[in-house]
Amino acid sequence: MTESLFANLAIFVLSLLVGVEVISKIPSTLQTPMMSAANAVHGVVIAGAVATAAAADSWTGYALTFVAAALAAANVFGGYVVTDRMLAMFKRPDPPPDPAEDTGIAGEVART
Amino acid sequence: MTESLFANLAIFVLSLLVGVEVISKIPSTLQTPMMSAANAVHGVVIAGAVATAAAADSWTGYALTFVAAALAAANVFGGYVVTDRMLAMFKRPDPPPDPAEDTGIAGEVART
Amino acid sequence: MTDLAFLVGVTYLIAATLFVVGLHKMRAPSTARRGNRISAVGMVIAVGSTVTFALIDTGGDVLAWTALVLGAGVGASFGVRRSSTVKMTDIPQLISVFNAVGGGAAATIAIADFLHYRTGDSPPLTVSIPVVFGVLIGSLTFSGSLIAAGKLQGLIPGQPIVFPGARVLNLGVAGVAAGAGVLAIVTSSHIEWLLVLLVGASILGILMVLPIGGADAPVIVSLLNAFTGLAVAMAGFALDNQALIIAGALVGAAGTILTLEMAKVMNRSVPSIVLGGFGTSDTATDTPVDGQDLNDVRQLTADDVALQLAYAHQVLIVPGYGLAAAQAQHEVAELAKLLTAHGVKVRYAIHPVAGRMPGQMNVLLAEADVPYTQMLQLDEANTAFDTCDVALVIGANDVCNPDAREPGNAVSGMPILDADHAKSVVVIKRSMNSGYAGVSNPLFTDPKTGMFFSDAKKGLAEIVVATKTYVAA
Amino acid sequence: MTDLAFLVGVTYLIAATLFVVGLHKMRAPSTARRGNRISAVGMVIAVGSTVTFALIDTGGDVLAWTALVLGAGVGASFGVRRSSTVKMTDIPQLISVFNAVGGGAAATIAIADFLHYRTGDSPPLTVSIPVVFGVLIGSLTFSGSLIAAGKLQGLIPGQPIVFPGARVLNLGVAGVAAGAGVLAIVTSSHIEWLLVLLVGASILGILMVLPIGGADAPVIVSLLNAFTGLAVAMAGFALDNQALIIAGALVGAAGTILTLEMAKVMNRSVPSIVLGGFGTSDTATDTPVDGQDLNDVRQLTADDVALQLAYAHQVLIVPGYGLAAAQAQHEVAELAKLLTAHGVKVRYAIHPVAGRMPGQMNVLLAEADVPYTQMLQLDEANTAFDTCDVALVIGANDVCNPDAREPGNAVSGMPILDADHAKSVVVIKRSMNSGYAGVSNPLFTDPKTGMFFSDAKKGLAEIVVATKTYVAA
Ligand SMILES: NC(=O)c1ccc[n+]([C@@H]2O[C@H](COP(=O)([O-])OP(=O)(O)OC[C@H]3O[C@@H](n4cnc5c(N)ncnc54)[C@H](OP(=O)(O)O)[C@@H]3O)[C@@H](O)[C@H]2O)c1
Ligand SMILES: NC(=O)c1ccc[n+]([C@@H]2O[C@H](COP(=O)([O-])OP(=O)(O)OC[C@H]3O[C@@H](n4cnc5c(N)ncnc54)[C@H](OP(=O)(O)O)[C@@H]3O)[C@@H](O)[C@H]2O)c1
Repeated sequence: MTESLFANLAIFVLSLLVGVEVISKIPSTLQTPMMSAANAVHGVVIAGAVATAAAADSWTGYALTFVAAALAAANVFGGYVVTDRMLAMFKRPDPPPDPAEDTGIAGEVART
Repeated sequence: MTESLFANLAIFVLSLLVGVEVISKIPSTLQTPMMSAANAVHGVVIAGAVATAAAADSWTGYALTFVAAALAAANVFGGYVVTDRMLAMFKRPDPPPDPAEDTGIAGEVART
Repeated sequence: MTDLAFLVGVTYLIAATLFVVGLHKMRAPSTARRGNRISAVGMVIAVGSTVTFALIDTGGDVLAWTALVLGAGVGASFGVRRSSTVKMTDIPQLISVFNAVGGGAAATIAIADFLHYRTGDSPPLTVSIPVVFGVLIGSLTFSGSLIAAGKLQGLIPGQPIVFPGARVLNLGVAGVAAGAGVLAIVTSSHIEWLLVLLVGASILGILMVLPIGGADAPVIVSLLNAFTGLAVAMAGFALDNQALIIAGALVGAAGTILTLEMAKVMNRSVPSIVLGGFGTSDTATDTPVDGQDLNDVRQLTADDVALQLAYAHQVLIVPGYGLAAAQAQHEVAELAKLLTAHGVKVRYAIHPVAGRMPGQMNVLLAEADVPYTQMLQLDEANTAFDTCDVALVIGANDVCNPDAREPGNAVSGMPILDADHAKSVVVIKRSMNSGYAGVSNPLFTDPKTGMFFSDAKKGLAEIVVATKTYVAA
Repeated sequence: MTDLAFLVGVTYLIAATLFVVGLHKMRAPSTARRGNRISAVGMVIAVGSTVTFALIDTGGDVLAWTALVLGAGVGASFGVRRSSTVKMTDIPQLISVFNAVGGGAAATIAIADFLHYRTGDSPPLTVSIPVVFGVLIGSLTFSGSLIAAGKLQGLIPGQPIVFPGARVLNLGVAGVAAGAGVLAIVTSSHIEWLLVLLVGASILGILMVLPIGGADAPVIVSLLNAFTGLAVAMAGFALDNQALIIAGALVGAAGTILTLEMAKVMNRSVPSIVLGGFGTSDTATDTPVDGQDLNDVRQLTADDVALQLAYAHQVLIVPGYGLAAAQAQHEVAELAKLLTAHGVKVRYAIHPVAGRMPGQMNVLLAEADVPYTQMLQLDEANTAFDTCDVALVIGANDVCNPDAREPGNAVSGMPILDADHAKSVVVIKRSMNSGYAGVSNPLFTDPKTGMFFSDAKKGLAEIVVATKTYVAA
């Protein structure tokens, strides 16, 4: 018991540290997509719904399974789809119709 | 057995992830001190030397304990001291003798 | 731990790595989309191995699996449909809805786990404690997120909703919820306390979000995102499922940092937002604080603006909240394309907090096919203003208020876009009304500034028409 | 797991958090020192709780504790003494020595653990596998790091040491080590195989580092730093000690990323360095590849340089490897102070790979009390050159070679310091010899450049003396 509690605690603490570190220095441009991406990740709660289903053996259990599955699936599917849609819009410039508006525009600014 | 193996494996993998994330975006200015700081952290091997001492019950064990303790202590003490010495040298400017060479020098550059 | 469970654990670690790699790649626009997909692969692995394990290990009950599949079908179709059709300006409220369902799912799972023990022995503390926290955080997030979504959508008034005695009510409900939580742990088999907790926490969620102004809602959405992560991690402790613990903690921590960053760029503090201390609202614009005088102002027509733009070499567009409110992103992009084709160098100067959500302008403009290399961040933009002929300010106000450089007003100290350094300035907005911060803006009365009073969408459409005649000529 | 062991585990998690917070704070010069101290607090907690646990749990043997204390005393006094007296230019070799001892400690601990089992039952695979890896990586790191330190210290020639048949020997030794490792696992109680592995891996470490050029040694030190981390993590698996696993993995991963970054700024690839493919050496400077002609060059005296500096408004100093080699950091800082007091604005333009170690110039100048706000990074510096009167290049060559902008030579594509954009340039070096990359530098023959041929330390001292007369006047 303590063995697995310690394992879970260690996993929790280390994951918190990873979470803090992975997010630092996000440009403000991407804060909204980032929020959405993190939102999609907590859709992993659907794995919990699966575990609930595996343990369900009563009508209450089935009902809770249904509710948990519906909520979790909305989160996970919706989360990834909307993030992808949002990010699909962040495009590189089209192949330039004339060389003047070439890709280097952003880099060039500092010296204009 | 598998329980604790899994725990250790999870801890290992998550710590690797933390390590990767914590280091990214270090300015080149600080790469040498950073290397030194990481060097100090693996001095934690001295905790392993303590465990070795706790298990030692033969002359071979004592000898290995001595060697492990000496090597590990050199790492951990030396590592922290040299890192601290190096970082102690990274100073803010002295209180300016005249206002012209005020603290804002670095920030001012972009517009000079 | 069986060998099978060990294997499942290993797949969870692989999934965790993919989540982290995915989030890491979100740091740059060029890799962000791939990052999201890598994270999705991790999700498939985590869920797939959980299903496989459940099928092999417990076999399970046909009815339960049916409930799972039906539920998942309903949820997935709702989620996918809403996500594929949502307007880009409505994304914050959709994220908020997903936080709600995520938190709700975590609470439901925690309750189910508790009930499951109840039929056998009473659950140990290592289960009942995380169950209680899961229910508490999950249901608070559920109700709070729905309210936040309602505010953002305009279904619930954006003003802070406050009423006398709110503080006493808050404390009372919080006390009841806390008591119920403790009792649920102590008695450990009385589901009733858990239900009291559920209701109490849900009310608390509502009470927490109602007093928050609509403009602060994005910060609250981000905070509730972090909460959902924590609720999921708690459910993971209760179920002894490491995928939930890892991903939940990851989001909990990342969401917290993101929330702090968002609040920082907006000059707000998270505690003051949550405690409803300020109660700043979106509606500051309705009450012009100062009577900025129309006499000081040089007014322009669409034609004037078009002429000025067509003969400029470099134009910097400063989009603000008004552009988003008017949904004028496509019009501005069209104007920019027209000018670019005519040889004018057009770029966008984007302030981190332009609009009502960090990065909102970037998302909006991206929707209108503006390449991200044309969107300049604050520093780049401020270098560019020095050499630009026309700064075209559209529905923006606070983000280019030169008074921010002076002390003693509501925007003091906020870094701003130096639109006043451009050779000339054109501002499109509907009136002399102030913006979010409710302060007057001397830029509008600057002699080199011309004002074009119009709704952003309508005004831009007129300018496009007018520009076409100059460009064709 | 006993409750006590659980508590110890929790202290390890606290220590881990402090390590991470500490490393995180190393990202900025202003917080770096505090970061290192936070990490040290974590270390004290981890070691303290391990000792407490060992005392309570096993009580233990007086002789063993004596051995521990004696050993730790010897090691600590060596470490502290060397650390407090080392010259800043010698830090890489000291880090390398610490890598060696860390790796050696990990290998020793792994062996002791294996022996301990041998007296009882034979160790399970979950012990014997990490033991074998711990011994392998640990002893390879031990010997390799000592060789790297020797190269950096100049005790071992910096040139790549290669000999015929090296490849066959490498493969042979690697084969023996691998075989011994497998046998140690399979037989699981024959300490002999472990000793064979120890010797084989040690030889492999020597063979791996010998063929590496002195200039690439910093990258190898960084790589071996990561290896030590992994060896420590392996020892952690063998001992079931989470502090070792966490800290070891942290350093293993962080060190790997750091190594890749270092190699990247140096335009080198880690595999090619390790495989000794190029064998580039420090000694390229001894053989001027091209006869750059002294006739094209405008030579200056110390007096000329002093005059030019004293009448400048803005001076940018470009330090390079030669400054480090001559240990002239204090002289340059003195000159800068003198000029600053005289009203000249003096700053330093620091290239990421100036010198022979990333950040070496920053550390050196910091040693001479130069505040870090005066040290400009590449981009800032290049903006500043446009308005600077004199670029004073001291012992630098490749980092300001304008040919890097042209294709087809050894420095092509490397970002450089635009010293040639300054109004005038003064270069202090000993001859027309080329630098690390072995290519000629057109900056030296530019009409606006004057060359002052001298050792950097000696030359700067002369300039300081000369400047004093002008400044006093
Ligand atoms: N981005 C975030 O995360 C965030 C979140 C919360 C708060 N904030 C705050 O919001 C402010 C953002 O600055 P901002 O310059 O973007 O906006 P702003 O200062 O709020 O000004 C927006 C301006 O747009 C005009 N406008 C509104 N509707 C319009 C329409 N349909 N057509 C044309 N113009 C319209 C308004 O003037 P008229 O009424 O005269 O048209 C108003 O002055 C900052 O103070 C920031 O701190 C930001
Ligand atoms: N920083 C790193 O991590 C790292 C690591 C490995 C390699 N590198 C490489 O090293 C180079 C660094 O560029 P750099 O410009 O700093 O150095 P460099 O190109 O190697 O040139 C150094 C110059 O200093 C002069 N010099 C040597 N000793 C001197 C002394 N005692 N007094 C005065 N001058 C002296 C030499 O010319 P004389 O002989 O004529 O005096 C030489 O031309 C780059 O090519 C980089 O890629 C860097």
